[in-house]
Amino acid sequence: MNDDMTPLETAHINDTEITPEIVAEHGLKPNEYEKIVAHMGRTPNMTELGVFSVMWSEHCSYKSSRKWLKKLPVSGPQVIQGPGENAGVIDIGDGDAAVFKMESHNHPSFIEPYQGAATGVGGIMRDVFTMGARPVANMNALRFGDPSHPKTRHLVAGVVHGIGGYGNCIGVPTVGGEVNFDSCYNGNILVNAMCVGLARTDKIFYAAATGIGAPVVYVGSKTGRDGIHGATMASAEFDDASEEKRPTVQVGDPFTEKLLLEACQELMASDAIIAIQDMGAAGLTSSSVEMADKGGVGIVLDLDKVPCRETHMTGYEMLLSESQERMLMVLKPGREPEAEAIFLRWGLDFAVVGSLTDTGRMVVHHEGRMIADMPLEPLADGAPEYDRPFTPTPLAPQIDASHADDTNITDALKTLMGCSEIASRRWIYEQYDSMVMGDTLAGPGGDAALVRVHGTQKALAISTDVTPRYCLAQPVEGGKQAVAEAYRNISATGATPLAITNCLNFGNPERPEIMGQFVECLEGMGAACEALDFPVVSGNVSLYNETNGQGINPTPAIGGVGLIEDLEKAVGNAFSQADRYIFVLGK
Amino acid sequence: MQASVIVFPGSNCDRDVAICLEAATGKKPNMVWHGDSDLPDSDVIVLPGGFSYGDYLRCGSMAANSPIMKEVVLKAQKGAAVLGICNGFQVLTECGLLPGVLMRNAALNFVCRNTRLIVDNNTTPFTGLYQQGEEVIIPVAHNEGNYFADDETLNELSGEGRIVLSYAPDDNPNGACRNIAGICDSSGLVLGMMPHPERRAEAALGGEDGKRMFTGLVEALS
Amino acid sequence: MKATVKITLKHGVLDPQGKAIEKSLGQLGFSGVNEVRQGKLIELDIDADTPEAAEKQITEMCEKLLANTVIENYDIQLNLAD
Amino acid sequence: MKATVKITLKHGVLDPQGKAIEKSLGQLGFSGVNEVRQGKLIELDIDADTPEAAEKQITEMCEKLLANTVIENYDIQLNLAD
Ligand SMILES: Nc1ncnc2c1ncn2[C@@H]1O[C@H](COP(=O)(O)OP(=O)(O)O)[C@@H](O)[C@H]1O
Repeated sequence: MNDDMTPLETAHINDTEITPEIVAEHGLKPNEYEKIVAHMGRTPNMTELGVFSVMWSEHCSYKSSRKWLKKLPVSGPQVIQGPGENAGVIDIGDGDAAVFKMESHNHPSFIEPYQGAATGVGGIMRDVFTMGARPVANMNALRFGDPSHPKTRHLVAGVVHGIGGYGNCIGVPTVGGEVNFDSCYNGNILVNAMCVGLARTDKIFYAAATGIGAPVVYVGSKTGRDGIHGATMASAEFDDASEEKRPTVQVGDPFTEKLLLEACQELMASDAIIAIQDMGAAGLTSSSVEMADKGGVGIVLDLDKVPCRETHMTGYEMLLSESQERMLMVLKPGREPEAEAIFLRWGLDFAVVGSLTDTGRMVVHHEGRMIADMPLEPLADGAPEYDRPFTPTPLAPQIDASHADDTNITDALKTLMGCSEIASRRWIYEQYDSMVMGDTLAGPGGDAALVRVHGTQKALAISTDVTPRYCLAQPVEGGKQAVAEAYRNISATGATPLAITNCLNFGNPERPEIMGQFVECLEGMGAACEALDFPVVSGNVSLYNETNGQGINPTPAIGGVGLIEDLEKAVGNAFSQADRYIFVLGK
Repeated sequence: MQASVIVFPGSNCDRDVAICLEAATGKKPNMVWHGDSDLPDSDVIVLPGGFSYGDYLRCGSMAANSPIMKEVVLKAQKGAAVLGICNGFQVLTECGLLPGVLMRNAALNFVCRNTRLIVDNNTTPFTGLYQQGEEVIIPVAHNEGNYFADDETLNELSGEGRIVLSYAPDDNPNGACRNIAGICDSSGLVLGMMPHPERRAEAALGGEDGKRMFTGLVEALS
Repeated sequence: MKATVKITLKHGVLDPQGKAIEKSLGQLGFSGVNEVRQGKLIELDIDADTPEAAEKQITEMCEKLLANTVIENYDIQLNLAD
Repeated sequence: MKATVKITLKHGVLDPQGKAIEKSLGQLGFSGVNEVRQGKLIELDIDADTPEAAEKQITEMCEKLLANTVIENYDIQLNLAD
């Protein structure tokens, strides 16, 4: 295949010689590079190296975590789609399905809090609406550094504005979340966004591309040089220098996303779509590789057709760009005109950028030459999987409670009420539109949020929970507790807990003690999910949350979803009347 | 009674208000796309909340210039009732049907919460079912709801009873001049308001204070 | 032809953003900063045969869309170098 | 001393507002308008002994607060007439 490459006329990015430095800049280890060469049967060119680097990044490949994720319980009669798709899907009766997922946008939010958080919200909503669901609720789990740290204020303000700026504009209520402050997040904040959508069980859309010759279609916004290397950035430890590097930040455009949502819903009402996937991290690359790989086909792309916002973009840049508000679809052949009409009416770009082949390879053309030709299997399933060494977390020392008796209870209570951990979050959640769509039965301020299934008496209960301090002290118990807390919060509204998503935020997995936290938290989570019949249907892993060698506390955020059949039976958390009994349950 | 809801790209309370209108009128409202130049005959036209055109440039500015607004202005001149809620209020000031302008909230934050409102004028077709001076609870959700106009205009509005709704003095969420939450034109048929009556029109959603606006409208216009 | 339109709040119109910036600057330790006002800048490229034609067009854009003349002033600058 | 700070998006950074304004102008019948970009204008009055001192202070304000230097450029103009 290599011989087909057009002879080189002018300096082309692919003419650059691949040196060990270039390999390292792409975040690839020397042995990983050797594997790439073996898979290719030759030296990759720059474009191919770029594609491998993003597909094999921790963010896309889950290379350190896959082994452990496989152990989580993922099935149950309520599960329609477990992990592996854009989002998980559960059955909520009467032909209705809840579609949900949680995802991190930690590093981008540290660099540019407003846009980082905004694009995090935009990305997770696309994951949900690509499945055919209409997003009905957003949640977020935020972790910031010490309130007195000089950066914290700026980061909190930016992140909260960004979440609101995106969610409020698109018109999906933000119904809850959690916020903690701890110095371990000083240099590494966590911004985890969750989205829940509703679909009909017979109208779920998947990413697997089938049908040799079927057109591959690009829709949404134009491609710019946004966030190139974002995916690799999300997988590399931070140091002070990378803040200076200032990668081109992705800017969110919620207005366009709203149009994209409506246009997709309109096209989804027909049967023209074979497969659809959002262009998230590693944009065009990961979406085309994943779609083709899942369907067991090949794909050929013509980058000259890709709508671009900037001039002279190289193929490398187009493949790696993380411009927002874009989707890739495979349509039934011949259905392009009707799809195009819909997207144009909504003022969005639409372009046929390729087609499916039977080669099992991804072939990319640009400006009259073939710039990449690579086997799909090693890009996706064939990515490295590591069984990283780990050390168990030593038992935390007992807290010395001997002086507790000297404390005046009232003073202690006042201190507690005033501490940043417990203080009211109203100032945050009032900046989010929690009521739009007219189905929010219980918004922020309670245990779990309650969102009515539009037009029915049913409601979804949603909660995000984790207590990183517990996970640090005893990861197994902390993992269990996070799941149990989500379960309790959902139960407390009167709903039956059904399934969870998660966002596993940890430090550098190449350090055995961090890996130990990861392994043990997952063990606890898995055990709790098993015991409670509360399976995991989607999730996300964010590793390397470290700055200058200081890792964050293990923070496996859980997003739980439950169902209440009759919303008349829902209960709030207020003591609503005098002269009522108060019971304490449990032990 | 026939209602129409104008849908701009980026409107996001169009469905919510349509549900309230249908409940009050017993008929589905027409949903009219902003790009249309044809507006079916309607007794009331609603400009819904949301972020038309992403709220870019100035809230409501681009929507005010869309083709359908020419029709809305014509119909208003011919006596149709027009209700602008939130972003719809911003559109009404931008297109000149109502005076003044909605600026960025004084605290520079988006604010979504219940507010206590005082009905200052119950003689408009929108407020007939409220008592004069009654305090009601209706939520707001906006980033630019800080009503501003020069003193002359404000005096005129006060003097003519055109301040229809105001925030309770200790509950002004955005810094609006004279606690203004909603104003009407001199005919009383065009009302712009920042709070969202459609979000409080059902007991399950916390209360029904907003519902009377829609049922009252039906009573007044039929 | 490239042009820049400056849109500023009229005198006497409250400017919450300007006020907030002024306060923040004070908190950051910058003293002696007053009368902070925030406006908008719109840059565009317009096909026009003459500067006069360009200016006329842009004035119309300002009146119709770019500025809210109830509260804002605008000022058009053509970049004749291009 | 009066000063004006122009804050514009860096080249290549997506400008959703500019894009929307451009489209809207097209719909209003203005043709041949391209590359619309929206920026901010900040006007202020600063106590400073020399123009250099003023410029230095304002530069610091831009870096710290006024501009988001990750995605924005700034340009300072002093109005020496005052
Ligand atoms: N980032 C956030 N976004 C939206 N709502 C939030 C956020 N953080 C906290 N909340 C809401 O504030 C309330 C209190 O939060 P928290 O103290 O974390 O709850 P709890 O400890 O009871 O789980 C909850 O209802 C929660 O949904």
